Amino acid sequence: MSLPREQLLRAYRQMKTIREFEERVHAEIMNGQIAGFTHLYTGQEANAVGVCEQLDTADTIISTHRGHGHCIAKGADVIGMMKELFGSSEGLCKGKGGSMHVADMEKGILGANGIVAGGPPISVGAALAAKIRKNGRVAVSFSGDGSVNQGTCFEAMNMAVVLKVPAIFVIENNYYSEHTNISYAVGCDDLKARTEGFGFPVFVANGADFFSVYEAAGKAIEHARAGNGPAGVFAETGRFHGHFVGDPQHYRAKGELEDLRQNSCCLKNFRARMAETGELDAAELDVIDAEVMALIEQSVAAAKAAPRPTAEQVTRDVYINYAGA
Amino acid sequence: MSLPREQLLRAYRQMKTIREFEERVHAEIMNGQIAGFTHLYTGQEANAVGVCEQLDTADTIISTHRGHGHCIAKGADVIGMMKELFGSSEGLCKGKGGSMHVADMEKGILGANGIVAGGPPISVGAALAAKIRKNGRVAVSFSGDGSVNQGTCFEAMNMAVVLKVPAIFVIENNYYSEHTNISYAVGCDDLKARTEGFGFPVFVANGADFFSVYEAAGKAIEHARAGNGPAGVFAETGRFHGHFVGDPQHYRAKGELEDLRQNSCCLKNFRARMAETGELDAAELDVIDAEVMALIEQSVAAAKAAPRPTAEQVTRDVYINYAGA
Amino acid sequence: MPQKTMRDAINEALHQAMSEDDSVFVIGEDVAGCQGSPSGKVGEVGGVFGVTAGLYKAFGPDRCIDTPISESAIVGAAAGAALVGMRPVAEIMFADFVGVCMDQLVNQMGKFRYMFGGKSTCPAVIRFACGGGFSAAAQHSQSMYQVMTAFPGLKVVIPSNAYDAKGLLLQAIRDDDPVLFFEPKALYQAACEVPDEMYTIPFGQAAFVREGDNVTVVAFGQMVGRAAAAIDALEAEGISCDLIDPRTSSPLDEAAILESLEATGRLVVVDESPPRCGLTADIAGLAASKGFHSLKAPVQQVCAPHSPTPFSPELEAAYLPDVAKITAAIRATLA
Amino acid sequence: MPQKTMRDAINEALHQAMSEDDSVFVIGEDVAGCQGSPSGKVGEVGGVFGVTAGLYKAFGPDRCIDTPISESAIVGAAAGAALVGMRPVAEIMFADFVGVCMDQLVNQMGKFRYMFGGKSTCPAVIRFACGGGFSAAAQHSQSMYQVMTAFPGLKVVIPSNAYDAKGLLLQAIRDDDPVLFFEPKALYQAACEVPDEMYTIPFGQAAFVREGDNVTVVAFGQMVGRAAAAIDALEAEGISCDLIDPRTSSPLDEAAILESLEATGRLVVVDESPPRCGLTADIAGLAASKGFHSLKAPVQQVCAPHSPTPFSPELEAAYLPDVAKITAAIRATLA
Ligand SMILES: Cc1ncc(C[n+]2csc(CCOP(=O)(O)OP(=O)(O)O)c2C)c(N)n1
Ligand SMILES: Cc1ncc(C[n+]2csc(CCOP(=O)(O)OP(=O)(O)O)c2C)c(N)n1
Ligand SMILES: [Mg+2]
Ligand SMILES: [Mg+2]
Repeated sequence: MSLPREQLLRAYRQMKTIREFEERVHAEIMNGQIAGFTHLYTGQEANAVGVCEQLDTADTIISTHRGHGHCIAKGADVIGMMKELFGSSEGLCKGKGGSMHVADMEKGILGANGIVAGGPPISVGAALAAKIRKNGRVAVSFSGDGSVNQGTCFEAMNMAVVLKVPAIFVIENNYYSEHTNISYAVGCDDLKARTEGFGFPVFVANGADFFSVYEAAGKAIEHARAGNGPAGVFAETGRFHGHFVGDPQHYRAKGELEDLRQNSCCLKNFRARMAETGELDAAELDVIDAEVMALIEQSVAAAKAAPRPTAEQVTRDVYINYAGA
Repeated sequence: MSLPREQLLRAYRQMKTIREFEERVHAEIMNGQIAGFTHLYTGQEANAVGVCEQLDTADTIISTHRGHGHCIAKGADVIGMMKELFGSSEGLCKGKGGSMHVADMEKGILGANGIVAGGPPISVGAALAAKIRKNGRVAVSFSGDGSVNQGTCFEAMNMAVVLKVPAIFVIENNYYSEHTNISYAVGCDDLKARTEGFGFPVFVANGADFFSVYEAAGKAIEHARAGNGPAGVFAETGRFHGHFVGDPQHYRAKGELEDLRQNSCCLKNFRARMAETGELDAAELDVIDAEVMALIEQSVAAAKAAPRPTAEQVTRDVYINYAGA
Repeated sequence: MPQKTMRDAINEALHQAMSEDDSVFVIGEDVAGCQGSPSGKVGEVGGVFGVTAGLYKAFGPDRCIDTPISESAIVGAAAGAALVGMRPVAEIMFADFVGVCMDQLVNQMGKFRYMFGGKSTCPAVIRFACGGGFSAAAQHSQSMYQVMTAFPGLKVVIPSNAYDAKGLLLQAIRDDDPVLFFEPKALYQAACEVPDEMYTIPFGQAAFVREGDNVTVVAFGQMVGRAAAAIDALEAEGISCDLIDPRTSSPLDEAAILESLEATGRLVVVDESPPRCGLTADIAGLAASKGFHSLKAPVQQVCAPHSPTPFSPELEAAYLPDVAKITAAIRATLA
Repeated sequence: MPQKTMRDAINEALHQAMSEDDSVFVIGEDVAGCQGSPSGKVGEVGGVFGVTAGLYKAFGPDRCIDTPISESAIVGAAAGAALVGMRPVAEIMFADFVGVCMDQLVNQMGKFRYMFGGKSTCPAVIRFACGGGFSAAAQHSQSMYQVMTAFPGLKVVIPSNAYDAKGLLLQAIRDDDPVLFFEPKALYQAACEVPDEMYTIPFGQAAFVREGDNVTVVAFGQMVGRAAAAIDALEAEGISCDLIDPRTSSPLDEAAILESLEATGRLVVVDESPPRCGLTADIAGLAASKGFHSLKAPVQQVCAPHSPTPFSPELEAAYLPDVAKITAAIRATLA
């Protein structure tokens, strides 16, 4: 499969942006600059980008607690996101959401979500709206290997088939739910088959390879857009950090992380393929790297300089305030 | 398969008892003698009896809103049950539970349940206790073709596999959940396969044939007792009444009910087989019929004569009463 | 003016809202009915309480949508559709079933607007049949609206009559916040005058069902009628009461209650839910904090005891507040 | 006496209860940790807050059980095991997640005893980490105990210090009713003197954290410490307060509150949950109904506003009740 230059450049830029955003967020958390619970997407970038590169702005996604990558891939403003993580009133959610609730309705981002498997039922609703409106949109929900065991995820999958809506269930198997391996938490031997048992096709991808995800997601999106009901993408991937920042990662095998960073890096893989096919040359990608680093630097500077929210904002964005109770 | 005379007689008596219990309850509801929401099991008797005949008292079952049959099959006192349905303080639950909450811990009956798929997670807990205690018990949960779409049911199935507990999931497919056909509510084409996808064997049965259910349930129980984890029974069956008493049953095909009562009656089928094999002769079964009719008659008489609960009982069986609030 | 039952008034509101605005649709279990059934009579049911009758025939399969028994997916579907501009009205058969879709209600739908910095709207309505009176026992008789009132971001509506039900539902459908609409199932058959045309009743505006001088009585849903009966009977003794039906437990019309209390100095609060962290305590607390200087006597809370709902008709009758208990409470505030 | 954090006190209680009674086991997400992982270090985690540390190594896989992310199945498993005689202690990581297991908590576990005519016991304990203070935002900061207090059949415990946490948890495990045990996560590191031996604290018995004459302050969980700080600072001005920590929101020690109120005539209630149908309103309502004749001033409710919990540290600080707000409320009751 080969893509137009512009798209290749854009895909790489998106993955690199997510990578550097997350690495910088990690550093800023270590510096005590970012509060709250933050889950980093480093290592899984190709999944978000491979899917979202094929979505229109009007298509929707809904994400998880590990949402930065999905949001950036779907077009969220990086500076607005960084401001949000820093808790500024200029953040995407005015500092009220934070890492687990980054959202942007204009970009079709129905939000990161702090509740495991909170998203799939909502995505079915967005897909139902598309079906009723006959506007050709699709609704993508991202799930992890752990969230697929939550009742709401199963309900959403069956409901999507029953209502024959253009919902796409992307399952990113990074092998762990917090400290538990998928081999324990998913009782059956074949999660893809268990998922297909609900009555829709699931396309498998290598989550470390942008092109593999792009291809699988393409099939799923085509299936859904064509009015054939839901479809799934099942990608094997790995996260390069702990579940949360500070996770001792007792569950890792010796050398597991090094191996992941070495052999399952979507950026390395992308560059290797470009070198091989000659579609892009390294210099072009180096330029993107530099631009991305500058953007991230700029976003952090902006976030640090951004105004802080004030007390009276606490009771805004809600329909009533029972003051003086 | 052939069973000892005693067991054959008992199985027939149990099915007949359920049948007549339900038919009489139907009549008493029509007479306005029984209040509340009542769901009748008529037509599905072979399922409950085929399973429960192979359970010990210490094994547990948990039932559904359509629970009378399961409770009787597991050994609930028919008179205590009738008193409960009539709302007497001498009922199995002192008149506090009613049809949807008949229970008897001593008999291993963890209760009928008014919440669709409320039971399976609880049954996993009873099975977990059996595994921890290593006492060889199994825990059976009954589900309908509609309840299998509830998230709690999926969670319970996966959890049972993960914990490898002796939980048995009996799915009675009577083709309808209230007014909706399984062909609509279950998105996939093969519910048995979807269920097996969770990682345990499911044995198929004809729910109108006691022997078929007995055989399938036997395999499931053996599998679970042997420490191989959960197993399932999938039975095709039919209810002879509406979802609830008074249901206009718009969803039925013309002649569907007549056909069910004619060709899917477990009592008829049982008698036919006995006539064929000569294991029991009709006269013996007629005697049982008469005894059952007498028992049901007695239970209704007792229920009508039984004491009514009094106001002060409202605040009993709960740990505190914030009186005079 | 024509008499209509609460069931018919709600049904009419749904028909009118769906005709007016094609972004409105209904979704739930058997809201159409007979899907996939051999009879082919799809749409014959219209909900187990008949509230959505005729909508399938009038608006077709895309706007009257049956679902599997998956309440989390039903509420989620409504929430998601609303986030992208639809105005879904979902039916959850019994209020007790909030238990199986609580997260979608309180952590998702109810929090979007705030979590997302006020940049989203979620104009979804979730309808529930609530309350006691049917010997439906512990899992089919709860109010639940008092529990949902605790969650910021959700508006909570409890109509006590057919007229209010129509106007409040039309308001709920046009509202840009998620609204939980609790229909006391004991009142579906209760009729009153209901105009044929569309009208809305604003949220946070209590109704004065009775006006009087001696005692302020606040009651919700099914209890409003019982409170009115108690009050009317006391008229003969020269006891007159304000009867306030808040209609929406949140937003709550605190001003109406406090103004009445200022005039009467005596407060009785009636609700069919248990006492703890419920609406009788909530409004008694309002009086203690914001109406203290008006209070001349202890606030009387008339509610269910701290136990689940019993099945037996005698027990349920003793469990629910009735005219006698309300009457006694009114007398007690005057003692 | 040795100083222990609340985390260690709870952990110690679990070790002791499990040693004493082999029907006690723990179950939840990562309560052991590393199940199925290539490192083979099963048991290394002991819960995301470390509260169940060491239990896997001490009691093995049958009594320290990791689960998939399936809260309904976790609570159901505890409920079912308890119905057949075990004494499970389940961990639900964050109290906010009651949303995904609400039915099993309130319609199942909480109602068995009553629905079954008092013929069953369900001695299960469900532990939750609750409350704000971590910039964890709207879905990871809720109290939820006020909501659960509304459901008859469930006992609700909220320890405010390590000593109480140990004694209350041991009581919860021995209790034959289902108990919801809410651990303010902001207090896990807070230490105080905790005896090594086993002891229990009875439910429904409030603690008098401070004793005084002028004002009765009732506070829950994380707010007890803040209330104590406010009260101690006011001592200098000659203002002395009773500080009552109910420890269990249900059963509630009404007598302790009413007796103190009789002496002081002034009441401040502090909780970190929003105002509607919460514990500040509940106890203000108690005062209005059962303590009216003692009341000399409006009851002050110090609680969060009616909005979800915001993320930004500044916003959360303004959202939660603090010493300044509590101090102002105490002064206000004396004004
Ligand atoms: C309902 C619920 N239960 C538990 C949690 C705590 N939690 C947050 S992330 C997580 C693991 C999710 O694993 P997975 O779905 O594989 O996603 P990943 O973290 O690997 O991206 C858990 C248990 C939660 N947020 N919500
Ligand atoms: C959580 C929940 N949702 C909906 C209902 C209402 N309800 C009661 S029985 C039923 C249909 C169940 O169908 P099935 O599982 O096939 O059992 P059957 O009635 O056929 O025995 C429904 C929707 C309920 N009791 N609980
Ligand atoms: Mg994972
Ligand atoms: Mg069925």
